[in-house]
Amino acid sequence: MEFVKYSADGPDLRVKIGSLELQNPVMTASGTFGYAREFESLMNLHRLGAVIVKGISLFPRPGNPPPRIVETACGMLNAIGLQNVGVDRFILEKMPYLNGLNVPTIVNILGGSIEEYREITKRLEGVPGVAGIEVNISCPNVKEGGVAFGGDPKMAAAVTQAVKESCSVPVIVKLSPNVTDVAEMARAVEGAGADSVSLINTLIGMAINLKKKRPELANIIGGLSGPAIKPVALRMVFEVSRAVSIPVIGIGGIESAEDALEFMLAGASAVQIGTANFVNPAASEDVLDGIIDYVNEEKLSSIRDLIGGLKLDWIA
Amino acid sequence: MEFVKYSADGPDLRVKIGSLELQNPVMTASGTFGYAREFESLMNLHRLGAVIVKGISLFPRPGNPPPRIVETACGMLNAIGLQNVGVDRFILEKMPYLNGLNVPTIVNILGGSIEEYREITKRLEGVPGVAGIEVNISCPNVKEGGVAFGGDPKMAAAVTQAVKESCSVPVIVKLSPNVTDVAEMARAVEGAGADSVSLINTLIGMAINLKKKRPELANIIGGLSGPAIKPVALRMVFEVSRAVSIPVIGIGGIESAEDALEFMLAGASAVQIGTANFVNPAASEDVLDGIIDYVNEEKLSSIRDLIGGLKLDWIA
Amino acid sequence: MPQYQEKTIVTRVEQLSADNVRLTLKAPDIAGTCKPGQFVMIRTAAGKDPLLRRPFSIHQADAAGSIQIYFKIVGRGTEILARVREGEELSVFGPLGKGFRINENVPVCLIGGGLGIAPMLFLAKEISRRKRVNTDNDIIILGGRSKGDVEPLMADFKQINMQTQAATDDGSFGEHGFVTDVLRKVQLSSNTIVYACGPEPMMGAIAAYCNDHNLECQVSVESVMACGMGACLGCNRPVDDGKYVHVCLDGPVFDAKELKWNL
Amino acid sequence: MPQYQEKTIVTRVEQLSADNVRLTLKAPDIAGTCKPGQFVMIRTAAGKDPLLRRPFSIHQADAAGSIQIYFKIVGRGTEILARVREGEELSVFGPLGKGFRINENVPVCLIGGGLGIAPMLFLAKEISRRKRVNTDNDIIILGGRSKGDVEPLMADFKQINMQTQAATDDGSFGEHGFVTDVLRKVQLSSNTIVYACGPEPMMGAIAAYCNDHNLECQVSVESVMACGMGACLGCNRPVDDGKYVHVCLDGPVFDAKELKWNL
Ligand SMILES: Cc1cc2nc3c(=O)[nH]c(=O)nc-3n(C[C@H](O)[C@H](O)[C@H](O)COP(=O)(O)OP(=O)(O)OC[C@H]3O[C@@H](n4cnc5c(N)ncnc54)[C@H](O)[C@@H]3O)c2cc1C
Ligand SMILES: Cc1cc2nc3c(=O)[nH]c(=O)nc-3n(C[C@H](O)[C@H](O)[C@H](O)COP(=O)(O)OP(=O)(O)OC[C@H]3O[C@@H](n4cnc5c(N)ncnc54)[C@H](O)[C@@H]3O)c2cc1C
Ligand SMILES: Cc1cc2nc3c(=O)[nH]c(=O)nc-3n(C[C@H](O)[C@H](O)[C@H](O)COP(=O)(O)O)c2cc1C
Ligand SMILES: Cc1cc2nc3c(=O)[nH]c(=O)nc-3n(C[C@H](O)[C@H](O)[C@H](O)COP(=O)(O)O)c2cc1C
Ligand code: FES
Ligand code: FES
Repeated sequence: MEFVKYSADGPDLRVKIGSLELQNPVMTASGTFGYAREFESLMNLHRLGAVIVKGISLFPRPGNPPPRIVETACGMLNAIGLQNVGVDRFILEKMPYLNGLNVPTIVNILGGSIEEYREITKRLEGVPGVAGIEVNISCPNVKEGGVAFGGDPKMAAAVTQAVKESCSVPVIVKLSPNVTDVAEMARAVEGAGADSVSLINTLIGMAINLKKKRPELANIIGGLSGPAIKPVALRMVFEVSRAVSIPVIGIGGIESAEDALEFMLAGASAVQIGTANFVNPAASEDVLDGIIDYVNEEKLSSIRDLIGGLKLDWIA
Repeated sequence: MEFVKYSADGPDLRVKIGSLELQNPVMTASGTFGYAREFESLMNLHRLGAVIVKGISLFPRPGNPPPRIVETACGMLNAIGLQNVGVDRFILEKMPYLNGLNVPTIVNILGGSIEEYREITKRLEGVPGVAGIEVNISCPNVKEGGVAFGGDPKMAAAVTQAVKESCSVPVIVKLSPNVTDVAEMARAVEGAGADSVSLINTLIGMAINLKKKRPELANIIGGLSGPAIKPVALRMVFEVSRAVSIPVIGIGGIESAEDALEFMLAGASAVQIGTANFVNPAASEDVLDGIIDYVNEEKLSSIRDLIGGLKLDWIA
Repeated sequence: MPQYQEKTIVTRVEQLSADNVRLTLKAPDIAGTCKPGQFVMIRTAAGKDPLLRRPFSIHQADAAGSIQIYFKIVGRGTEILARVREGEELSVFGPLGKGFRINENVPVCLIGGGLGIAPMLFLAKEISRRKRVNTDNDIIILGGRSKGDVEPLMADFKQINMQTQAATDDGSFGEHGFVTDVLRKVQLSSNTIVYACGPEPMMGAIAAYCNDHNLECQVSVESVMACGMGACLGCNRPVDDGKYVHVCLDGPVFDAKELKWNL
Repeated sequence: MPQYQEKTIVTRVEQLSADNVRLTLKAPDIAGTCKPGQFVMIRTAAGKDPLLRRPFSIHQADAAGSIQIYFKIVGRGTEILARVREGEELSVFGPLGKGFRINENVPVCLIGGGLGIAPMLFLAKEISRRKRVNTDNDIIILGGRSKGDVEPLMADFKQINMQTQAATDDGSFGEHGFVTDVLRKVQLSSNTIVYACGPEPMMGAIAAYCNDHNLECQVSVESVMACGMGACLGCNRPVDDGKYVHVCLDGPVFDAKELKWNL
């Protein structure tokens, strides 16, 4: 990676995701930050490294019936069912505001077929403000959705290739943790041209209401997120970052700067804040502040010096 | 399942795991209950449905260097490294005490090869007090250990078959959650003759010490257990119990009778208490008491009426 | 719509009954902007469990910068909250959602059942402050399981210049019966706005009553919530045409006719 | 070895310094059976986070059925514990582990550094109770970073019929320096047993000193622990021959010579 010498105030926090340079490694995770505007009075949006918006499909989706969420031990399950306004209305209604922030917008997309992924990508290509595409091949909520793609290296590679062929912005493939070998998946999408991988999406889980003798979620199963999954996410980021040479974006249970820095030590070039946005709507800004403090205290010449810096020469 | 009419005091809690009838569905999970004796002054061991002992290998294993454990959000990671005295000393030193409890002992075994599994099983066959064998094909801690078996249906089936051929007691195969399709694994071992499957073993995870820039565990990665993993465990038990017709044993984050009953609703015939034993050394007895209360309050004619009783006719 | 995340100081803890607690919080930004029917999200635990914030209606707000919440201990979050001490900090954000729409010129009927009483005090005060016309026809009906749910709040409502009636399921305070029994007995002029908050069956019954009698009815409903501010899409509720509204953004106050009632 | 899980009542909370707290717990079963050097496992959170219990040395135990723990706030568990109020319940189990071995007929030197002072009070009292011979040569050395770590405990140690010396890193109380500096200055007869508890480097240095001077040395060491009672095998510590001991079962008190010291 090459960076022009840094001049602005404060430490050098810039990281690169393919050809996209971020002013800092803190992004917001898809589906946990709305379309950013929801947070405008609760934090300073302009300070974000990037905004990743709620997953967008070709056509509008109403999503699942309620209940869609339930709290679990140090986490939550969600089965939103990928409710969204569809790519056309997204471009019309949401992109103008996002384009007005001086922060890159990365659009998270999902489809039921390779052709759908390709078509959404084409419609996003050239839209002002769209700085990157994150391909959700791992969403566990919708039966006809990403599940098949995220569990099979060949299918994941095919989706990646279709998206890459249809746009000029960097393509991030978001990996599912619900697989036997996540490194294999990462290598497959890297081979198909992905500029970056982000992980983890949610773990598939379930909760039951004993009194009602029914699942807590109308969808029966849902995606587990939050601090509970952080150990699994860290392990997978560590594995994947040693398996591929494209930048890895760490996601899963990140609540604090310490959490974010641990992911970077494990090999992540950047991080996404998900469920923590619900607990603390200024979480992403707080994480950024903590990273700035850390870089200053540790006198790092840039945050990039930390990436993959985990020491493994263990002495008991 | 056939049960002789129940006559003893209290509700009918008996469940069957293959040919093995348990007085109640509450067992202790391997590696979390020592060899039972450790708990003798902290609870009434005689009340347990079964005791499952720490994983036993053919030869003694010293285990991993410290640190072996670290707490995580609502859970813990362990990398004990399968420390144990080996099957021969186990039979000599531990089985006499276990045989003296009037509770079935199920021996958890692990091996580095199919032949090793077979040999351990042979040595356990006929030992007084050994009521069943639980085959650990999923331990994530030891590189040459169960990992390969637990992630591949063919290998898992081969191990199952080898163990089945070498003993007359029921064989429970303990499944790994670190797979893309746990139902496929369950079907594979059922096809190979398993009398039951138990799940889940730990999720592979990692924790990092930011100050030291090192993994928290000497082994780098470890197994995640505790309440944090309960949603994943419940989902997998639900999936597996609909995929196979042998009894399923639920494990993962069970702390209370409510937790245990949820697993039974999802399809488990019995449950194992793991990490909760550390938090409350009388956890298994407390779970049993809560189950008794529930069966009485709900006026169930037997606990078996609950198994798989989850209602799916959701109305919002 | 301004929203604030504040580190509030607990200035008063009132145990109003065995299970019901009222907290006064110093939250100047929220107090200065909130409207009746809006709510706040409060972090209950210092640790990560329970993880999510809990939503609570704003029970009162004053010019001195305090807000109050009034809640029942029903689970782990409210249990922790009930143990808070005066002087301690609570992280609160809000004000959230769309509140009650007030019309200064028409009579009103406010109905609060159980913890649904919480937002009604703020609403009653605001209406009585803004009211241009005579309030002889205005009425407040408060209900609950038993005395402890209603009686401790009567003094606050009595300070408002509206007649207040009470009903309890067990008859231990006020009329023996439901708030809907009281509602059926009072005479409401056709331009009355009915405001209701309480258990679903109660609001459903009131919605049906108002529908039958052609009265405007605004209800404040609940839902599970992760974020409380439109980010998670977890708080959906079906509306009649097969679509969903989101309780935290589109509500919690809705025109009763908009919603689908499962009775 | 009898062990008990007790719902103890907190009868006294003493904030001995900014970070150091002492709790008195009504735990009759544990108090009635415990020995110096043993420890208890305490549940700190009501919820599931932090999940695991925390180990604490028994600081004192009395015939009336009380035990004390003395701890420093270093993380989430101890932070929660420090906020406990008198009259509240804490779940405690113990007594756990192997304690100090006492010989009634020889002189002793007790060394506590920082929170390592905790088990020394119980040990000193028990030794002085059982001692058959003259205690002129017995000595207690207490050390800490600064005054707050040592001074608040002096009164308790002074009640014991042994000479007590103090040292602090910053010189704010007692001698300016480490406990090992004091140790090097005192004259110990060759049959003295040295008992030590404190930070690893301190115990390592004392172990080396005792090795050089051919003195018996018993140390109480720490380790991460999940269960505290031999069930998880998580608390291993290497011993010289490449094997492991388990701190909760084989310790926490060991003969210093048994252990491997990383200095
Ligand atoms: C907009 C809004 C405003 C609210 N205002 C108030 C208020 O002013 N006063 C007040 O006491 N409560 C209010 N609630 C409900 C309050 O948020 C819940 O009681 C609280 O979240 C329960 O948290 P807990 O951790 O104690 O219970 P949990 O442990 O989460 O749940 C325990 C039990 O309580 C029930 N429960 C949980 N959430 C709700 C809910 N939202 N409604 C009904 N039952 C629930 C569950 O069925 C469960 O069995 C409001 C809810 C919303 C959405
Ligand atoms: C047998 C035994 C007896 C003990 N007796 C006492 C005692 O009498 N008084 C007392 O104050 N402490 C004692 N400890 C240490 C005490 O258990 C820890 O301080 C406590 O577990 C920390 O919990 P926490 O949740 O506050 O910290 P955590 O959040 O778990 O950790 C916070 C920080 O504290 C450090 N820490 C955690 N555990 C330990 C540990 N075991 N030793 C040193 N540092 C640690 C960690 O490095 C971490 O950075 C004893 C430990 C053992 C094993
Ligand atoms: C309510 C909710 C909605 C989500 N929606 C999406 C989505 O639309 N697309 C996607 O790729 N991931 C989605 N996710 C997954 C998150 O982006 C993230 O990968 C996951 O929650 C793990 O991170 P966390 O533990 O920080 O939340 C969603 C997560 C939550 C909690
Ligand atoms: C410290 C520890 C040691 C374990 N050792 C074993 C083992 O030897 N064999 C095995 O099959 N599972 C082992 N397990 C896994 C548990 O038996 C159980 O499957 C897992 O912890 C999930 O259950 P829980 O969340 O209730 O702990 C171990 C778990 C822990 C925490
Ligand atoms: S609670 Fe998150 S959108 Fe309403
Ligand atoms: S702490 Fe579990 S064996 Fe020692």
